[in-house]
Parts: sequence; structure tokens; C-alpha cells
Amino acid sequence: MMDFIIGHYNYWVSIFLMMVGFYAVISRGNLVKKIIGMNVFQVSVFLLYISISTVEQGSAPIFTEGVELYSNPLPHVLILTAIVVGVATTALGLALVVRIKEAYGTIEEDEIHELDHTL
Amino acid sequence: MYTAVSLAILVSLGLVLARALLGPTVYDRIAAVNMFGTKTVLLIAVLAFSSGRTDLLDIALVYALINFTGVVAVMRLVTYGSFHSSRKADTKSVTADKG
Amino acid sequence: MIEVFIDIILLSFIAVTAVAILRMTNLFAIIMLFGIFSFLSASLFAVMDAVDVAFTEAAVGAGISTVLMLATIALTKTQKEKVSVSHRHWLPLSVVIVTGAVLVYGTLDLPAFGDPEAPAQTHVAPYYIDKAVEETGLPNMVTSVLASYRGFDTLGEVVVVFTAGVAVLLLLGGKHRISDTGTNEIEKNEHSLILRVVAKFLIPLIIVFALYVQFHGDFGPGGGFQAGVILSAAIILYTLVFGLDAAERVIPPSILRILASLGVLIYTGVGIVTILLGGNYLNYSVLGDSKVAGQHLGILLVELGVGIAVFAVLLVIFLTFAGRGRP
Amino acid sequence: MIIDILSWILLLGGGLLGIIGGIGMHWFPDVYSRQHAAGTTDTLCAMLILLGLALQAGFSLVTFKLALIFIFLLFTNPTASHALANAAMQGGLRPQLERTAGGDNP
Repeated sequence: MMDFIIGHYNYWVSIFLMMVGFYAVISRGNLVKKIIGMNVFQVSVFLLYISISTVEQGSAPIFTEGVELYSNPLPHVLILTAIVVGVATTALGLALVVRIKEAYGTIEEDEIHELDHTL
Repeated sequence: MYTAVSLAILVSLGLVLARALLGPTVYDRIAAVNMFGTKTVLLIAVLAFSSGRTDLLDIALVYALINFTGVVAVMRLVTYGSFHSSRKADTKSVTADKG
Repeated sequence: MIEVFIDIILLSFIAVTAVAILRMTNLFAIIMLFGIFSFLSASLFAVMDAVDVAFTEAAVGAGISTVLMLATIALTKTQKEKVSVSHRHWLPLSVVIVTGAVLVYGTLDLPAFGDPEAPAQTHVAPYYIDKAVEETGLPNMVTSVLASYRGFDTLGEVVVVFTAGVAVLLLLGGKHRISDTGTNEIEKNEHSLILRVVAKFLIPLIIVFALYVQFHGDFGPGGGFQAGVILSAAIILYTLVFGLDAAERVIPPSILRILASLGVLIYTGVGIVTILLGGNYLNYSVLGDSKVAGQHLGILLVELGVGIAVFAVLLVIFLTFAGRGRP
Repeated sequence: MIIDILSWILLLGGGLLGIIGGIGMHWFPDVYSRQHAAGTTDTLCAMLILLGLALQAGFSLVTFKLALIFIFLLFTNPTASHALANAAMQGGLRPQLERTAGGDNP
């Protein structure tokens, strides 16, 4: 039982983080908060991938003499690029938030909807 | 031996995290983030030795360097209100913080 | 054993931090906590043997993303999230709980953490682990998979980063005047002497370290993505301490735009050269006298292109954010 | 052997200081005293642990990297503390000079 919990704890925390991020995106009205929630979601996916790539007693995937067991390098590659792409897309989202603020004067979703209706 | 040290660092990480969560002012949080960064550097350095993967020291080095950038950015925002002007901003709005 | 223990403790910390991020309403405090969140995730990657990933997260999370979020806070002049009472919280909460429960049910069949017999470990990964060192002559398998085996994938990612940079420029790049900054003051830096002296000492070291990461990436953790991020963090530090105008004198934005395009051009250009030399697109084996030498040269060039592109794009994004609303 | 014992003492001392610094962040009543507790212990803790690790590593590239981390932390940590205290002062936060009656300070 204990082994099962330790063996799946990583996945459960990833899912928990994913749901926290998801909740922040769907329940909060503030756009910056939504983007931060999206980032939390994103990090949870990274954690899940890296958890899957880990091999017990394995070494980092850099060739060294006398090491036989390495972690899986493929998820590392995917996540490494995803982190940089993630920050670039976050910047794009934040730029949109700045423009929304300049156009509407607020970054609260409710107020933006109200302004849209009154126009 | 490394185990004891990493445990000690984990305990202090927990305490610092609690300070970052509790606040009460922004400056407490900034100090907590800075200290958290240093402790992460140490944790990774100790981990590099306990697992024999000295490549990890490069990561510790990055943290030691980049953490400073973040802290300076926060200071600049708190003091000047933006990244381009050098006028003193009205900082009351930032410092009035209730977690 | 101790690594599993550290892993569990750090995961618990990260869960607590995420909940705190969700519950807080002060955006400034949230961004501080997000910095801690990223520290924790990078430590977790390091514990889980993903050295290169931890490297990237360390460089991105501690510097760039915090700075960008702070810039947004400054530009939108919003410190506090408004919590509306009328929001019905039960609907999103129940959606989240149901989704989470389904996902947890899904994990029950997953192989345990660190299982060497898991399906993910038995398909394509053994090929990379066995052959990568022999075929490319590089000890760092992540670099050879990134730049050679999955070169198309990485090209796509670089183009996405480039496109995001272009989009940010289009959204925020134009001159935008804010009415309340009427006084035209001379940019005079009032930051304390200590900060300036220490920054002068640190910035060259960061740049040298970034170059080390760029060219040592074939042998140890590192590579173009990490080096580009670290290099742009150095210039961001310069901007923060010496002012935006000084930074734009050091690296004019027009040159940065050319550099961003140049990085992508180097990457695609290497592909064209391999076609002209009679190989497939991005098959570096034809570049050198022997297959291994060609692979080595190709990976070096491609990583250089990635480094230049990432550096220029991230810096363009930061300078655009920082310069928005400048009188 | 002596080097081993010495490095263990340094490592343990560093770990202990880390915990003390963590407690210090909760013990003191205002930003400045908390920052004092955090900043001073933090730098010394880093120094001790890195020195202890360097003794374990012997003379190699690893020691050089440790020395670099050491130098960076030595420069950036006090600077960050200084900038923080400076920003707090300019932000209008006054240090608490009197002891509060019901506080948790000693």
C-alpha cells in the first residue's frame, strides 16, 4: 500500500496542481490571475512528463563511464523546449492583457463584459 | 551526512515558505523569495554531491546568478512603479498588502 | 531513498504554494509566490534527474517570467484582484473535482514512479540511449535528441517563440502616449551605488557563463535555449539597474530584431545546406568528412541559431513591455 | 580523515544556521529585524555549506564552480538585503523601535 502511494504520489500532485490551475482559470475574473493559473497548469504538465521519464536508480541522460541506467531523454527534450515556448506564449497573453487594459480600463472579466454590452 | 544537511535545508525552506505565505508586508515576501532562492542553490549543491552528479552544480550557479535579477526587478517596481521612469512612484498602493 | 523523501516534501510544498496562489488576491504577492513555485518545480526537475529541464526552468522561472508579470502589473496599474460576491463557486468547483477524480482514477493503472519497465521507457528511448552517443559523438543525449533526432520539432518550437515575439511587438510595439506622464525628465538613475557596482561586476560574469552554457551544452547540461535565456537575463539586469535608454544604446532594438530573424535563418539555413549537399532536410551527416563530424558540426550550428533567436526574442519582448507607456 | 570531520562540522553548522535563519524569519516583530535575521544567517549558511562541500570535492573543476557560486552569493545576498531595506524605507515603512507588549519577540 505504502509503495503504491509513493509510486503514484507524483502523478497525484501533478493532477492536483493541474486542477488548481484549471480552477483559477475558470472561476477567477482577473485576467492576470487567469494567466498565472494557466502557468500553474502548464507546470503540472511538465511535472507529469518528467515523473514519467524518471527511472529508479537511473542517472541523468549524459553519457558517463560506468553508468548503465539512464533516465528517458525524450520527455526532457519535449519539456525543455516547452518551457521556453511557454514563457513566450505567456508574454503574448500578458501583452493582450495590457492592450485590454488600455482599451477598456479594467482587467476584470465581468466589467469587460458589462462594457461590451453597454456599447 | 548529506542527508542531514538536506533535511536541515528542507526545514528552513518550509519555514521560509511559511513566511512568504503569511506576509504581512510585500517586503517580507520579497525577502522570503530571495532567501528561498539561496536555499534552493544550497539544496541543489548538496544534492549534486549526495548523488554524485556534479553537473547539477551548473544549475546552482544559474540560480545564484538569475535570482538576483528577479529581486532587483521587484525592487525597481516597488520603488519606481515602472521599468522606464525614474520618478518615485506612489508606493503606498504596493505596500498596503494584506495576504 | 533520501531522493524519494526530498521529492515528496518538495511536491507537498509545491501543492501548498499552488493553493496559496489560488487563494490570495494581491497580485503582487501572487507573483512573488509564483517565483517560489518555479524554484520548487526546478528543484523537483533536478531531483528527478532532468538536469537540462531544471536548467531551463531555473533560468526562465527565476528571471524572465517574474519580470514580465511584474511589468504587466505596472502597466495595468492593478495591484488587487476584485473578488465578486455574485460568482457562483460551486459550478467551477464541481467541474474541477469531477475532472480531478476521473484523472486520479486514470493514474491507478499507470506504472509506479521510476519503474524501468514502464511503456514509456521501452519504446524509442532505448534507441536514443544506446545509439545517440555513438552516432553524434556527443555525451549529452538531450542535446543530440533535441538538435538532431528531433530537429524538426525543435525548429517548430523556435519558430513559435519567434512568432510570439513578433506578435508581442505588433501588440505593444507602437508608440503609445500616456497622458499623465507630462513631465519630460532626464533619465537619471537614482538607484543606489552599491547596486550599480555589484551589477557591473556580475553582468560580464553572467554573459561569460551564458557562453559557457551555449558551447558546453554538447557535453554537460545546457544548450541554445538555456544560453539564450541566461544572456537575455544579463541584459535585463543591465536595463533594470542602468535604465532603459542605456540598454537601448548598448543593444538597439533594430539589431535585436535582425538577430531574432538571423537565429531562425541559421537553423533553416543549415537544413537547406544539407539538402544542397545531397542529404535530407536537417540531416547533418553530410556536413562533415565523416558522419559523426557532420552531426557534431550541424548540432553546434543549430544550437547557435537557437541561442541567438531565443536571446533576441526574449529581450525584444522585455524591452517592448518595459518601454510601453514611455513618455 | 581530519578534512572529512572538518567538512562535516562545516556542513552541519551550515544546516543549523539555515534552520536558525528560518526561525528568525518568524521570531522578530518587523520587516527590518526579520531581514537582518534572514540576511546574515543566509550568507554565512551558504558560506559554510559551500566550504564544506569544497573540502569534500578536493581540488578540481567542481571546486572552481563551488567557488564561483560562493562569490556570487557573497556579492548578491548582501546587495539584495541592502536594496530590500532601502526599498522598504523609501516605501514609508518605519522600523519598530519600541518593544511591543504582547508580541512574540523575546
